[in-house]
Amino acid sequence: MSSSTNLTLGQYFKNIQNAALSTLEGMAVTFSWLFRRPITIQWPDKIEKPLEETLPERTRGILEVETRICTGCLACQKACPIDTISIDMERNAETKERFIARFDIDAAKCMYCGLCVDACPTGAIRHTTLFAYATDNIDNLLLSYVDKGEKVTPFRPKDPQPELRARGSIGKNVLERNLKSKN
Amino acid sequence: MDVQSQINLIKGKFPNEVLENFATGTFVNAEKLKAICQFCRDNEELSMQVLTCMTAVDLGDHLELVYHLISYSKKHDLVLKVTLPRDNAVIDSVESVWKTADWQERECFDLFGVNFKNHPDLRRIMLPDDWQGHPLRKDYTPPTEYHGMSHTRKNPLIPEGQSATTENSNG
Amino acid sequence: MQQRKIAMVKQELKDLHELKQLYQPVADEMLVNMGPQHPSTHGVLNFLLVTDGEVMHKAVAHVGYLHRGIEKIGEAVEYNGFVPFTDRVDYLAAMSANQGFAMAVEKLASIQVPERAEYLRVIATELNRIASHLVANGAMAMDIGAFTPFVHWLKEREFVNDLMEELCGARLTYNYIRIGGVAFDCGKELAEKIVKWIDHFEPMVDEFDRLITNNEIFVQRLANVSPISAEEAMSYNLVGPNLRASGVDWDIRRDVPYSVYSKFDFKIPVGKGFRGTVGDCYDRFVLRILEIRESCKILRQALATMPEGEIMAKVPKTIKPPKGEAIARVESARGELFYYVVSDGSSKPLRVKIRAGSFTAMSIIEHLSKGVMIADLVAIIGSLDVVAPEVDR
Amino acid sequence: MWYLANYLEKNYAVSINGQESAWLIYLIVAIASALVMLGFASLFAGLASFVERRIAGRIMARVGPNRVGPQGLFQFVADGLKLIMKEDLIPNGADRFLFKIAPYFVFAGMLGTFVVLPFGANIVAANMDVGIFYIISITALVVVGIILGGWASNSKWSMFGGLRSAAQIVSYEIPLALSILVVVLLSGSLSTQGIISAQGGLPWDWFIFHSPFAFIAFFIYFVSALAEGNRTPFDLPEAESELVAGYCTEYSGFRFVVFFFAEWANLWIMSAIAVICFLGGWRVPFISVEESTSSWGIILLGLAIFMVKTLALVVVVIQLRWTLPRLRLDQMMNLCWKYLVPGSFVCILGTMTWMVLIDWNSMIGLVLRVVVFAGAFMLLAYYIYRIRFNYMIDRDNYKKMTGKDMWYPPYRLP
Repeated sequence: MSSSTNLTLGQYFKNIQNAALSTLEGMAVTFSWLFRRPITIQWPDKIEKPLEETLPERTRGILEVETRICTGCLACQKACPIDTISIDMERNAETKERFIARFDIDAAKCMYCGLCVDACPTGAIRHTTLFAYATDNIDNLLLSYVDKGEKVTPFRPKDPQPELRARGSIGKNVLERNLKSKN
Repeated sequence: MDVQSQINLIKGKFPNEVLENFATGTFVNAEKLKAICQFCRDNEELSMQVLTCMTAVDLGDHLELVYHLISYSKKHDLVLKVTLPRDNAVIDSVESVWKTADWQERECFDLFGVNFKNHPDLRRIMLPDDWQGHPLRKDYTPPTEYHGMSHTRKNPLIPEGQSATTENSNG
Repeated sequence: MQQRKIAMVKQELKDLHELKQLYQPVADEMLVNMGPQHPSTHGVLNFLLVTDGEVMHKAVAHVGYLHRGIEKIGEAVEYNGFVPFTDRVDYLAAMSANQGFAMAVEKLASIQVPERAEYLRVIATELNRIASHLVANGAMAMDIGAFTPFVHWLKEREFVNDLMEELCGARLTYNYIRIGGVAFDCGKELAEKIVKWIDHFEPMVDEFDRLITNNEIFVQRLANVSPISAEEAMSYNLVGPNLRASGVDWDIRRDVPYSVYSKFDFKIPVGKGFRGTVGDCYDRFVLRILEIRESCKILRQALATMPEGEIMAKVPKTIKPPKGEAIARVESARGELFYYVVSDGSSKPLRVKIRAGSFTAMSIIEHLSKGVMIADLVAIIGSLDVVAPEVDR
Repeated sequence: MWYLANYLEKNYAVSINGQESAWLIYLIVAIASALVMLGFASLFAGLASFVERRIAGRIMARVGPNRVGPQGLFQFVADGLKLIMKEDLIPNGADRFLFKIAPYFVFAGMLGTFVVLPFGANIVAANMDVGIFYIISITALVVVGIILGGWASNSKWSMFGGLRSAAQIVSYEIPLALSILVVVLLSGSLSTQGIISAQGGLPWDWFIFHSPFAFIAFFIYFVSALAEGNRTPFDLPEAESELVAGYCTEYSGFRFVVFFFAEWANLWIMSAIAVICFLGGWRVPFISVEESTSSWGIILLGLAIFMVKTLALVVVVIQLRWTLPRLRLDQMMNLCWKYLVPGSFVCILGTMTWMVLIDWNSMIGLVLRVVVFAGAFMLLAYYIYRIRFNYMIDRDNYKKMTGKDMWYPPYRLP
């Protein structure tokens, strides 16, 4: 089938033979795929365990803050290249002790690079394996891990290690609360 | 063939064009750049077949054009630099020497405002044709809207009380 | 009246003949807008085709739809913070983009990367190169009309994405390489998983050869289509598989050795005109498949001989390299990725210049598109593996 | 259907207010058979679209539609309803009248061929004695429809698609007609029933194994039928990757349904004609032509055999679509004029000399036919061996890598 005009007779039949053989070969390959296992994961309903549990341990989903072991050192806020985390530390005038008044992460702006998780000394801020959180209103993606008016005393490494909540649970609660309240 | 002997070779052919040099290459007079590039490519010992990258750097008071040349057969490379004034930076196009300069110079014109004489088709490559200003210059202030379409969003991280919207300058 | 009609007919015949050879715009040309919303322009690119029927006289390219100003961001973000942005320069081969920038800054700040970190970087880059070549060849086969190879190559790429997710946490924009080393370590069982995948993958590459590479229709569609000579390739500064397909034997991993590539033995495939002239679309396609095989070889050697040890050098929190400039060349999937970083001593670079392979590959399309049919333009774009984010940065 | 008409006329020849009522019965039966054909065609087109997407899914290691109805059987109903509810807009600047009627040319061309396609011994809408000639001529209507569609939608891409299909279908009619001419030579009659009754039930009695030339003629017919139906590797008119969607770029809503209805129904036509001409239609082995219309059981058996052969060919056509890439315009024309047309001339000459030298029923004729059949069988065996070879390579590696074994036969739906 070569379109060049000077086509020798041998080349002519060679083309036919090539075409026939390679088509047969191709058909054999595609027919053999009919007997192989399809690899589609039929998320979200036809899978045994929800996908969050099966993802590998280092997967970088949305960010989550375990405020019990957060020392309020603002390392994550400085490490983030695009200022996605903003923390307000307030000082109680008389008792001279600081507390965290606001800890917001803008999940819509976060690019999941993981630099904040590297910078955190105690591992308070960490990635969950949550990935499916599409919303119709972008403000729902503002995750605030310290409620309005709540005063969180920063954790000092000398204190006894409090028992930590499971990874992924905090993020999921905040997301659900956002979805219910904002829209 | 190391950088110093390459510079001497060029100095031999263009005695007063080669200005002071630095570790990986040399500064060159702006008017003679095209001739030097032609020489670098055609000379057998140098045989710089490829212009890897041609870009500009804004050093505050003046612009600096940087030409990275490399030769695949001889496995050596050279850097030519040219200093240009900030306001009307004009230089000859080396498109006739290496065809790749066509698009690289168009990008340099688009982002830095350097004008290239007898370039076949000098128009903006990255930005829309009616864009004001050249973004990569240090004194460039990014506009907050284009044809009436604003491209800044109220930063939710700042509670209502404090300052108003901030541009997404580096977002 | 009669003479004028005969003269017109004679003129018509001459035009037709002339059109095919000299492409004089005698016939009335038609302006067709191909893109930016077109199924086979691999991202957001736009071609203004000046065609007469199916045969094109010129294809003027309009780019810039995906221009995010990454180089301007480079001047506003610290060194460590800019690494995730280099992922976004070419999200199909993000690892080599990371490595390029990291090497440039390490040269500037003269940081010595530990041995094991270099091995991990080579493993991650080669896995990424295989995944990128799979997408490149798959998209090209789909443009020619064969849909099945595209889906199967993406299936293999899914396995690579899963491995990368275990290694560095993300499937596409990894941010795995830090300045001075690597973010995570590769455990024993992950290394075995990679080797098991390669054992499964190599026979599959032969199977795709039988399905599509040797298919006569595929060969006829690609052989002798827009061959690029070595001088043209060098003058337009084509890099990577596009350059080697034109017969120029130049590969950064071997000719400008960086990282630990000098420790592995692997061949650099060069275009030999497998089923047509040297440097045609078919050569570029086959070259990518040969490179996939070479990358598998490198991966096996790297995984076998990886030494124990540190994965990150001692690097201060915010890196402040001394005043000066540095360049870094990396062999990405789309050819030589060139970084030029100028620092003024502060914690933010003064200038970051990234010269990517697709940018120059895109500039040659206008030159190649004379007298080519639309179906072939689609094949040329696919064979040059042009990806929009890299062109526009 | 005409046997039905004669049967009705003899028993219930009631005269309505005096005139002879035969034409009324013919009219009613004709409308009834037309509706049956339309019903069958639409049902087959819908199911073929569903089956094709399932087979395509399994070829590409994915699943295919399995959510609408049991195992996704009602997918085509869902698609049809969706497209009918969609607004079928007409682009401005389009030639409104031509734009509207284009799909119905294609539809008429497609449904017209169903009139002559037999399903059983005497189950045929109209047993014309120029059946095959009628089929070849009516498919030309399809090309008119596509060109109209391409031209009227006032968009450059669809114009490309329309002109490409004009070149393709018109030039592939010639090898199609010539390869069928071979069959007409062998059977001596143009009517579809005549051709089938000239063949025998056993495989070596079919026309395809009559001589190596007839064997080649079958492949020439098959390739040009692919081109007639715009199937890969000839789907240039609606080449997704180049022309966005070719001639039906601007169509949406119900008109789009009609275009795609014709394409999938064409699958049946293409394979049915191949089975009629080359693969011995509804002939039941070891039963002569006279007995085959004796009892309903044999007729239904003939119908079943015809269905099985046609569906096998339909599966082959579907599989071809997901294996081969697409031809370029000049290569497609090149293939037609430099390979298929001379090839079909050679086949006609070869068959004629073969028929003159060797009589059909003579011993040598039978032996040679069995030899050709054996050759074809060897080819099939080689094909199955290659399939098994491809499967075996990856079985152990896959098991080692994923822990699950790879065997997942097509009848086991995920």
